[in-house]
Amino acid sequence: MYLAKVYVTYKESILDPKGEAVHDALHRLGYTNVDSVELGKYFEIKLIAGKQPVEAEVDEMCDRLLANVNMESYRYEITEMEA
Amino acid sequence: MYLAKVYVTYKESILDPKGEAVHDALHRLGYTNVDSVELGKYFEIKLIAGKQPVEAEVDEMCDRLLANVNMESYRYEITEMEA
Amino acid sequence: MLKNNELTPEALRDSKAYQEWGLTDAEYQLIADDVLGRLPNYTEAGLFSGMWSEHCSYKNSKPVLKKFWTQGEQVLEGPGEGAGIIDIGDGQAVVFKAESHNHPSAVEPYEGAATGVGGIIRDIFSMGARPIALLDSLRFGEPTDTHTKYLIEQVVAGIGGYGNCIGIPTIGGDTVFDASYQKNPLVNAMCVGILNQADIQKGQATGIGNAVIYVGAKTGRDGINGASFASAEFNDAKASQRSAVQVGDPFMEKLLMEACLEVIHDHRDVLIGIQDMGAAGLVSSSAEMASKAGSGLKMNLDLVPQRESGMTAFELMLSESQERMLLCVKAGAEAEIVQVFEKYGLDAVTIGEVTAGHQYQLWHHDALVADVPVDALATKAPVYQREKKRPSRLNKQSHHQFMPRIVDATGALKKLLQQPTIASKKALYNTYDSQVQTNTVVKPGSDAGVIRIRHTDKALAVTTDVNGRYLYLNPRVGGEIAVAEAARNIVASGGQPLGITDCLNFGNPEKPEQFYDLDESAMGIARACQLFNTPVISGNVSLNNESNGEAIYPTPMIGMVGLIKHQRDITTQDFKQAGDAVYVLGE
Amino acid sequence: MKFAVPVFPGSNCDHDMVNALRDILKADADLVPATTTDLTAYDAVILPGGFSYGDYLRSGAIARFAPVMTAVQAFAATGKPVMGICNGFQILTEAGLLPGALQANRSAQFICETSDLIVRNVETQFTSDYAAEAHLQLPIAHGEGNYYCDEATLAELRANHQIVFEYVDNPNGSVANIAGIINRQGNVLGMMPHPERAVEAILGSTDGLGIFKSLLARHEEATHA
Ligand SMILES: Nc1ncnc2c1ncn2[C@@H]1O[C@H](COP(=O)(O)OP(=O)(O)O)[C@@H](O)[C@H]1O
Repeated sequence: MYLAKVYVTYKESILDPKGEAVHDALHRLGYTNVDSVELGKYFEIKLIAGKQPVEAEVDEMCDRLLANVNMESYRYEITEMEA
Repeated sequence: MYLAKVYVTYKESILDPKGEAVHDALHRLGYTNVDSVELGKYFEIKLIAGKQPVEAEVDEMCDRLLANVNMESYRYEITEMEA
Repeated sequence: MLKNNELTPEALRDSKAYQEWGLTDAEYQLIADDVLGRLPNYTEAGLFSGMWSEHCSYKNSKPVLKKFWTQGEQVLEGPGEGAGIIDIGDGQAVVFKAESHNHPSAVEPYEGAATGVGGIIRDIFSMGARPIALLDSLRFGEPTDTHTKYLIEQVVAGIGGYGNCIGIPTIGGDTVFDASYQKNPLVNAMCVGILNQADIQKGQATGIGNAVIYVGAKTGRDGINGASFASAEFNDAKASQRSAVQVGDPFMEKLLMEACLEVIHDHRDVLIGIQDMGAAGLVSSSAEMASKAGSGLKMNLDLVPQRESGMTAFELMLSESQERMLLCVKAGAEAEIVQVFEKYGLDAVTIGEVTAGHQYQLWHHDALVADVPVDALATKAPVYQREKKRPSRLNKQSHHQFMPRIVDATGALKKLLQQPTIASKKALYNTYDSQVQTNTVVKPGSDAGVIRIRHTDKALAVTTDVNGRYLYLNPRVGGEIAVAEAARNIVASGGQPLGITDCLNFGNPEKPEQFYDLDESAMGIARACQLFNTPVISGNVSLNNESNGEAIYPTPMIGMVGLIKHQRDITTQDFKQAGDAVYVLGE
Repeated sequence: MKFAVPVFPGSNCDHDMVNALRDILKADADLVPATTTDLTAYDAVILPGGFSYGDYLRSGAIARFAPVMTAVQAFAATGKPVMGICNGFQILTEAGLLPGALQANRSAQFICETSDLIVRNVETQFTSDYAAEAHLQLPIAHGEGNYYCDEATLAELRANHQIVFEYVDNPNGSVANIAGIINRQGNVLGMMPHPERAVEAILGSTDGLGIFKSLLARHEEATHA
């Protein structure tokens, strides 16, 4: 079994309204030393080896479903889990 | 400036409808080797040192706002950024 | 074995662990001595703790609820079922009910509010009705501190998140800010549905051998024994008591709603009863269905769809996982029903059957884990006539009428309009989809929300109201005023008041002064309802709204529905054009 | 003229659309399940609003893989009209039938209100019934209606008159006030506002009728030509 941790965030140039909202909320709570907040998605996917190498497969899932590459970028780490 | 990467996920026993929906979608796309999907939040927070040590401050933010400790758990990594 | 951390019956008796679940020593004794004639095992004691909680048994409020006016020729179904039903002519009827989710919302405001909405929607469609409108009645502390702001933001987002996604318009509600609710916010949701009278369903399980089918979401360990939690008082020391958080899944509920309505409409010949799994989950829905029908029931818990492994019988029976329903179906027709749910991608599993006699029997891992009289669970909870004492605060009041001296009328008006309670709630209700289903004639912002009834000339006006401050000053008159205000809102929208639902939000009934408030306000509501001919057809009780011993204002939320016979009669509150005359009516 | 309205699990404006088409416009309309693989019997397809698959990942992200979307792709390729309203618009962008993407509103909140729109292109088969630069009042109800595209795409949209509807007071932060766009070929339209909620005076506005009337008129012309 493998564990893929996938991180999806907005691309640089794109405004992140939810991150902004969290930033503002933190400021209201007094954390005015917070400079910026980005809010992305974090997936933990457990999978067994399929037809392709795990890496290629996770990459494909990101491209097809997990991220919208028009506005988001992704990265991932894959580790083998102990049974 | 510091960069805090915060990961928030549901605790065990808490329903994760979003993760379920992604799991089911991946299966329909043919990735039947996917065993489980959890969908959490991922924050990238840039901040300068405040009143407390950065670590303590990020911890407090998680407790107070970023996670709901009744149903979510969090972890974070803090790195110092180059100016 | 699974039960290794479950106490033996003797150990349970000696440790009094049942107290943690809300059972008193006297109640435990009653179960052991009178009901069973033996010590209840761990699972059985758990079943009783859920069913005998205030939330399920109304043990403290029954004598009060008896005072309500529940009659009227328009009433097709009064209090008792999932929701009440009122005739609106042409073979149609309106179904409505309100539900509180105060404690869950205080702990987890987004999900607490969302699951409150989800629960009340299930109450409506389980009656066979299609939900057509939602309302929300909210009470918070003054919106000055960050925590209250956070609560408001999250509660409102949770209500919108659920209602918007499932596609039921939120067309009204009321919002009050007062320090009295600072630590104990109130989140009450109301749902209105419409049905053809031929489709009216009952939550019952009759006919020996008929199947009990579980449908919807899988059972997990969320909200175990939430009913007792909801019935308990809050205090900071108990902050750890927080297993009751559930996450709502409006997408699942949308599918569940469509599937259940399809079964009700197209398979009514084989559907015997249907009920949602709300407070005290599987035990409450199944025991009530059997008890109402005078039947026995047996279930095999191994068959219950489970989200987690290793769940005990106690956990399976008392879990309050959301988006689940229980059906009773004619023996032999199981496959026909299962097929409908499969089409929507939902679990539907036969987990038991109706039996002769009156026993409620649960099997788990080939062992009989509970064997109790079904009526003992569902209807035999002790009823308490609480002591009533006029609160000292009522004696302290001065008899002088407060006469405001206004020097600067404009300034005073501006100040009033700045009060959060009086100011527009647009920022809040604009986050609710108020128009989905395309029947909303009057959106939030007027006196009552108005929904037209498609293919007829009729419409329904709906409102929620109560001013806790009036009840604090005089619970009986305050109760009357709440009903009268609701009626005015209906009439001002062009409607004839038909009936009400309520959420009785009060403090601890074991305190005589709190019980006084509850009892007196119920009498006020009853009197007003009789005068307006608006019977109480459903409702909900939320007691122990206290934090660290301090109770909220007595706040019996009134949800009223009125009928507008002709759509041309619909009126809104705004001035229409310059030059129109303005009249003041009444005393 | 026969309309197909695909129903995805979680769609919730599907009935509203069919009611508008049947009751008000007296057109032929069918709800078709997301499992449908053949739409050739229809003259137009309208993807309705709602929360397909809960919108739990991103709006429209999961729906775009439903079987009916393969049929919608094929249908659009024949040049027949396809329209996506709200969640339908989100699905069309996720499916690549329209450029850009729809992001969370700038306020990070769901917004339900009446929006003022300007019709910027009346030369389309969806808008020919409107006067040039007409102002419309149409309801919006969305959490993710903030249209985003990069500079190059925006330049292209402008050059080809693909921006069909603009907000007067941009409620959600959309690039260039965009409320609705059309594809280059002129047969796939996506918009966040809900025309099907504005077809009866009693519900507050009839400004949405023009879209359906335009389509019906164009079809009438084509079949009688
Ligand atoms: N929580 C809420 N949800 C939906 N609508 C609300 C809510 N609170 C207030 N409203 C709406 O705002 C309008 C004004 O409400 P309110 O301030 O209680 O006025 P009033 O006391 O005059 O009835 C009503 O149309 C009401 O339905």
